Amino acid sequence: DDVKMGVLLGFTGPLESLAPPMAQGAEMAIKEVSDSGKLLGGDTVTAVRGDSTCVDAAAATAAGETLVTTDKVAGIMGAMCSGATTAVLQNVAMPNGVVMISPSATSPALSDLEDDGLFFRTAPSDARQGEVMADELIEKGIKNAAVTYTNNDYGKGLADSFEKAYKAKGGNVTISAAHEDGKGDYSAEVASLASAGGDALVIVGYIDQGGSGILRGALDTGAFETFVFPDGMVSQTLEDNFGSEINGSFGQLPDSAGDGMKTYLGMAEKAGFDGSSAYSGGAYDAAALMLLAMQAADSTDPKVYKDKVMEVANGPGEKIYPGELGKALDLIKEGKPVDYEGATAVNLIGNGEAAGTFREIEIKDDKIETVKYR
Amino acid sequence: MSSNRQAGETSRLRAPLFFAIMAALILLEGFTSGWNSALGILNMGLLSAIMALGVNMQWGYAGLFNAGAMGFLALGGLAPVLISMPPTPGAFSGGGPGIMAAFFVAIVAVLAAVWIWRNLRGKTRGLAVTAVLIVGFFTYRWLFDPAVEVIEAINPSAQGNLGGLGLPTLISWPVGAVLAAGAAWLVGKTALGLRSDYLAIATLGIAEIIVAILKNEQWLDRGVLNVNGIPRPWPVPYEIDLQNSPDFVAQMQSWGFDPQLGSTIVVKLAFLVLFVIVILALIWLTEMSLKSPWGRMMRAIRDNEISAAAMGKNVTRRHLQIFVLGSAVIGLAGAMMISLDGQMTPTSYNPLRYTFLILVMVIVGGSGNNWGSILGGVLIWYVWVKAGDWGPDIMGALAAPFPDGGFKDHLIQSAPHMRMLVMGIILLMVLRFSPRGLLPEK
Amino acid sequence: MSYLDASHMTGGYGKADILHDCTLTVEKGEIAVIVGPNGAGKSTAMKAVFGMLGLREGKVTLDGQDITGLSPQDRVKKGMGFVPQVNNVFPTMTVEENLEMGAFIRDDDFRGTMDQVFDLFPILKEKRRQNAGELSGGQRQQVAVGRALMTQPKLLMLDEPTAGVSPIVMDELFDRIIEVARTGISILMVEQNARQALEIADKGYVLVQGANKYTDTGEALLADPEVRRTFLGG
Amino acid sequence: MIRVENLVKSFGGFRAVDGASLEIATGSITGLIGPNGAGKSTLFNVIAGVHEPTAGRVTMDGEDITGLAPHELFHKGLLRTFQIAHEFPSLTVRENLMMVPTGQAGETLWNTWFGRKHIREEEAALLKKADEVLDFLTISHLKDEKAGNLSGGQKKLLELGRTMMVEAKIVFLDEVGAGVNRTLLNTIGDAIVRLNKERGYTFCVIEHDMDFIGRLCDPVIVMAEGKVLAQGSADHIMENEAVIEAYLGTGLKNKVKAEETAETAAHEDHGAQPGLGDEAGHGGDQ
Amino acid sequence: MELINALVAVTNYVIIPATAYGAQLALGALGVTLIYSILRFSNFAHGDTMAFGTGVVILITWGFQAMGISFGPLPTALLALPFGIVITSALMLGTDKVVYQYYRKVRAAPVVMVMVSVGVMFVMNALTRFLIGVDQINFDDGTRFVINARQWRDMTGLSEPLTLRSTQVITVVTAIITVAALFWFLGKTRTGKSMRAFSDNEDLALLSGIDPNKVVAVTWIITGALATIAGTLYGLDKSFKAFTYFQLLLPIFASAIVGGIGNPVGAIAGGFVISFSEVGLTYAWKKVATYLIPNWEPDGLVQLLSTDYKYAVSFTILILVLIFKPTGLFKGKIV
Ligand SMILES: Nc1ncnc2c1ncn2[C@@H]1O[C@H](COP(=O)(O)OP(=O)(O)OP(=O)(O)O)[C@@H](O)[C@H]1O
Ligand SMILES: Nc1ncnc2c1ncn2[C@@H]1O[C@H](COP(=O)(O)OP(=O)(O)OP(=O)(O)O)[C@@H](O)[C@H]1O
Ligand SMILES: CC(C)C[C@H](N)C(=O)O
Ligand SMILES: [Mg+2]
Ligand SMILES: [Mg+2]
Repeated sequence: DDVKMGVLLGFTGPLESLAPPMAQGAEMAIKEVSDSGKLLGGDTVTAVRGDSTCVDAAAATAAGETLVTTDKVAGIMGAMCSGATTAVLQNVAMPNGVVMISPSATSPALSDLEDDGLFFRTAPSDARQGEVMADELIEKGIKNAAVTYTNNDYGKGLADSFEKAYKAKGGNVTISAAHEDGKGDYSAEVASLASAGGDALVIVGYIDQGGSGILRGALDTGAFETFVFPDGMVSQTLEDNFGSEINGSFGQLPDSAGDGMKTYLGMAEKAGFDGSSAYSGGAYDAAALMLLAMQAADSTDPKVYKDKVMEVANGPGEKIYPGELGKALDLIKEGKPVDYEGATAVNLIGNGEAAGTFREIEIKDDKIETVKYR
Repeated sequence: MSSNRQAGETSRLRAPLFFAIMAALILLEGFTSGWNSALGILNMGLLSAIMALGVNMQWGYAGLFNAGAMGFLALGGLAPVLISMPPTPGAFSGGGPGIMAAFFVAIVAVLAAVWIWRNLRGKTRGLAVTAVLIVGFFTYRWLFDPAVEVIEAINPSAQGNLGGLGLPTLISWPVGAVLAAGAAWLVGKTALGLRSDYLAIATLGIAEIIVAILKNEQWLDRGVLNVNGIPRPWPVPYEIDLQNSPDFVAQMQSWGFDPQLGSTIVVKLAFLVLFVIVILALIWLTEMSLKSPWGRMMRAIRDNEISAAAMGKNVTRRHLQIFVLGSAVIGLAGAMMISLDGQMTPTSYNPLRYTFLILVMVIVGGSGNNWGSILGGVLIWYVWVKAGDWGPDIMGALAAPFPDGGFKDHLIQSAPHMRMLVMGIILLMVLRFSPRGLLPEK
Repeated sequence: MSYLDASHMTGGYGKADILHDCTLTVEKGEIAVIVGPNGAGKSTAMKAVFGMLGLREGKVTLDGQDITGLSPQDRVKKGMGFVPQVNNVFPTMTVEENLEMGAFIRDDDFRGTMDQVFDLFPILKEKRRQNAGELSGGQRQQVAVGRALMTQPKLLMLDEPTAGVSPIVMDELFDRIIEVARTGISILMVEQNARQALEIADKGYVLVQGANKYTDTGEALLADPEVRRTFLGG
Repeated sequence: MIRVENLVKSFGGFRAVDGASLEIATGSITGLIGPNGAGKSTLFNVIAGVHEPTAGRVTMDGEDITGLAPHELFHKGLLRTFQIAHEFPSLTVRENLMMVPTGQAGETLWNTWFGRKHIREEEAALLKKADEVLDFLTISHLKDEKAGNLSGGQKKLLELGRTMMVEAKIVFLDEVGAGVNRTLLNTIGDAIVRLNKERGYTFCVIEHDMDFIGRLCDPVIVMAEGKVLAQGSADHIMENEAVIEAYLGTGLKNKVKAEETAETAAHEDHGAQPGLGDEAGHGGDQ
Repeated sequence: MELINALVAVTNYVIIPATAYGAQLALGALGVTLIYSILRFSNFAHGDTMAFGTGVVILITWGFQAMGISFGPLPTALLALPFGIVITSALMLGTDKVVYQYYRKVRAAPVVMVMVSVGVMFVMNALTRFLIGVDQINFDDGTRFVINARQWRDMTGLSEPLTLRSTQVITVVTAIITVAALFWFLGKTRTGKSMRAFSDNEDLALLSGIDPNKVVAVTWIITGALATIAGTLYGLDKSFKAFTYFQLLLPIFASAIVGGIGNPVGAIAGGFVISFSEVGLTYAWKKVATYLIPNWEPDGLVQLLSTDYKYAVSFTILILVLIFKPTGLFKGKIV
């Protein structure tokens, strides 16, 4: 049989550049499983892409609808942005009883959303990242920070949770100003941030979106010297484009110790895409998790395998890293438990979201270096 | 003359023909991709048709180029949030008085400024107006900011806004229309004197402003944090409830349907019925007006404003009237859309989708013709959705002759952008081969 | 063969034909005037001669050359000039620039011609820096004729050049037209000030419903009581 | 009826109307003539509310109507036609007429939904009236044609026809004659006289055709350079030296035909201004 | 000293960026205004034309860089610019042949043309992404700064930094040259005047022997050039991303209209009005206030409006201008 899996990401629209490496990550997992021939006694798996556009709830719903009703997918890897994810979950997945595993929707609101046990995410809620970020600043002795965030639920959510945590720990946010993605000109935003001042600038944005523009502007005008980069900013691009100018800046992203990521990056490189791009690894994990759950439930029916997702993700059992999906399928078939770790050290808590281990990084000698995990 | 009559006859056949094609496409979608998807497209298509009707009233009847459909749509979408969401406990008592006082101050300041502007002359006028506005602004902020802070502090991850009145969602539809109409009235009062293309840009800007407000005023609608779980309008049921209802399951099984599939289809049909009722009512109202002296007067004004004024028609008033009415219809569609989606996401309003696509619908359908707007709305929405599906296939076919490798991959990666290409080409084709739209105004 | 020979023209704006087998000829240096009721197709015939209208039948020759297939701007190069009945100035260009545009196809120095036009219509000299769109109705008409004269055409076609101009300017205009004709330029014009126009015409056409109804010398038409009563206002 | 006092209208620095004062008596057909650019149309536009006057005052039956909007003036019974025809191109010729009367019940949205019967009756009456007007103007064969497709002259007729759809008090006609066939113009002249006599319309007519003016108008006001130059009966005006100099001129100087053909006398009648010598001087001669 | 610091802060954060941004908007607005006045429609495809042109320039720049060609201290993209202009103009001409020409022939109403341009916009939008993808691309090489913050501080000893990027200087210089050339062309040359005549009254232009095809072709070539120049300068100064160019359409139109659409001088003025108001009105004057008024540290940011409403500001200005001076700052053309 051929099992279909939806890959529902924002291929067009303001986050269009983040989507391809994510899709490629997910498709790599799908291909790995499919090629192994071990899923449910030799089923193949095909990825079906859908465009959630990231900003257009109606289009996202329509795309989800098509995946479910036309392509009859057994599950959806996605969606990408929290807004689109919520729309698809409520309008498509829940009515049709389809499982969704999002690699990147991080809005805290998704934690408590009614989901009939159908929704999971390999990304942590932003509530947690805010805490981590605040700790990091305080430890470095930075008591005054300016914050700018990309104006969507992710940016605002993370900025708010940071501000709250930071204040509680004795920090002071001089300004918390939104920036719109995809605008190109950020002179006005940079000017305001500079005027408010602060010892560091927290950029809750996307590296190939407004975040980059803000960073460029802040550097060029000499407004700030130290920057804090949450997940959306940490990538190869940051190192390539800004490396020498941001020595001493730091950041953090949902990630884990261990070799999962390294393996994954190697695999991605071989496949010809940038695995370090935000949430690419998470997408691989989301797809793999869903397929392993199917194997564990011995069914492609979402209503059945949805109950196995947590089990596969959290162990106990042998730890599974990227590239080992074939082995995992075998183990599950033999009835042995597995603990899927994947690229991002998957460990789902609560309602089915990543617990959130974070990797702290610092830019030293023009390179992103990992300082520690927490 | 005789050739005239012939043209008349073909155009009489045209509308049924195109509606038949539209129905056939939807049916085809149903048979090939399932009824869920077909009904999904039809529902959203009908919503788009209502939006197109509103734009058509302004553009088609009166020649007012409103490029701000997005704004009125978004404003209409605020209604379900304010009307049908449950109230946030403590929000109104905490911040309500402050906000109301702030708005009161703002209105008084503006009225005072207007009064001064009208009644004073000379240099003092400018100074006085500026002074009043500045004092007003700071008082407003002084009242407004703390109130907002209180509201936004209440359970920010799920609420943090005023919340709604907890009333039935159906009520929010007319309220959406009224909200949009109110904004349109304000806009119209200031911007309608402008030339047509300036009006377009002004409305384009106003739409951006409205969306910016919806995005940034968290106390009102949670801003970019989105509002989820907006209740469905009566009598649309929830799929889960249907699936859990033994009666429904039994009924479906007796008909040989999968209950789950059945539930999703029933829900969509329920929405469909609501939408069709609204559309029929709107069509009746608009057709009646268009076919009467009122419609004739509007066309006259569209043709030549100066002359219409010389013939005793109050052009400004009429423009305002149609601008407000058209915007109300757009607002209505906005409220309906939010109750269909079940969530309000201000970031999703972008001009390409909600202004230009709607304009395309009106033009493709045939401006000035209500049936054309309906046709355009559904057809274009169909294409917009399907183009996303066709994209990879088309691209695959296009890329096939190339050797495997970077370039081919690049092309295949680009498949999603086919939607834009297809949309553009369709629009160009229609404009080329049927420039007055598929169903031209008679 | 006549200098301009537009024969058996049949055609219209897409729907029913407006022109029905209409023939117009003008000799070198001759003034031909077309009169007729409103809506008779006079302007349409002019447009047809100038190639602004697709003809179903008939052909147009100029100086023995078949120009039926040429575009309007090619006809300009062949020496035809045209003043349309409406929209006959460049509204946001100055009067002077309007005249310059008239001389667009000329490579020689056109200052002299411009001075002549200014002599003819002194008000234009006064208003040379004003945009033509801000002129009064009659002033615009003068700009329009001036622009056509700037081309130094061999055949000048005028669609109601005197509509809305004051009597004094009308006389001037007719005077000038006579002079222009004397230099060997052929004139084809539509006029509703028909009596004055026919008076200076060598040849007159009465067009009714797109067809030639009467064709004769100007005097003969003026003398014909039937024509006077029905078409010249008694 | 209409009284214009010291009216000034300037565009930028240029005074198109420069302190004109005049009066239009009730029941008269007043002619307004003057050289091109004298400010006639501008004066009309100010009276009809298209332009704000720079200075001065317009009253109608003693009531100040300066600066009222066009549609308000229409309600007071003041109508006008345009020098360049302003038809409604996408309406049919008949609709162009039927739209004119104001206060039609069918122009209120509410009635279009809930007052259909009333509208039907009203429309039937309007239709009849429109057809009468079209007959009168000899263009009834065009009634279902889009007005945009009419010829120049036909549009002028339509323009006039619209003023006949309502009970007007005063009608301003800006060059109805330009581009209109003279036979037809006579018909229009008759219509104007009839409207004046039978319905008591007051007219103010701008026209360059002196035959027409002479036949119809009394008094005639002559404007030049934004001011009133002369006023009086048509005959009187036509002999006024200043008017001749500025406006009427002295007829064709290059009477080519006349010189070349022997029967000069036969044509002298048709010269623009018989009896005035060719030598009467003004510039522009070669 | 405090006063100088305040001045420097304003220059650094308001005047310099707004000037560069304004020049970019002005060039974009010029393209829009040209099409509007000569071909008589609002060209909604202009933003995407800019994106396309810039995309081409980037590809050629990469080619040059691969071949080891560079332009000394200036960005290589400037070398690639002429080639980009040629290709973009060729595309414009092609588009005109395939698409617009027909509508001119049938004398479509301006709004139909606007709609057609929306169609072209959709197509160009896709083309650009096919061509160069959706990623953010930095293609600025050469010397980055004329003065950077550190040099400035070392040089003056002031606490406020001041930086001037080479791209900002290049932008302004190129814009001035382009605008001057365009003015000379339209106002003084025969072709330029014939273009204005055509824009006024197409029929009459025909009757004067003006070749409409030539006018249209020249218009598109100039538009292609303007779009490519504007897009490249913008991309050099910020960075290239297909999506941002569509977003730019709004401020560009605002500039053209504030200045008076159809009027080239207006387009330029409009560009600066919009850029200065956007940056100036949302600037937080706290720092400047602190410098100017000793012993006062404002609590708030002394910001009239938060940057969230940056676009609202420019459109509010647009609307105010339109209400009080409906034809724009300079008299625009009414079609
Ligand atoms: N663009 C057009 N489309 C369709 N029909 C037209 C168009 N222009 C003119 N007509 C029709 O063609 C006929 C002849 O028009 P034309 O303009 O040639 O008349 P004319 O003899 O010049 O009249 P006038 O003296 O009033 O200017 C008229 O009946 C008119 O309705
Ligand atoms: N909008 C304007 N801007 C500048 N000048 C104008 C404007 N409108 C009219 N004028 C000038 O005002 C003067 C009077 O124009 P008006 O149209 O009133 O003349 P008129 O008496 O009607 O002439 P005609 O008999 O030629 O129609 C003219 O010189 C004209 O150039
Ligand atoms: C970075 C992203 C792709 C999405 C983001 N985390 C969100 O929730 O919207
Ligand atoms: Mg004519
Ligand atoms: Mg006049």
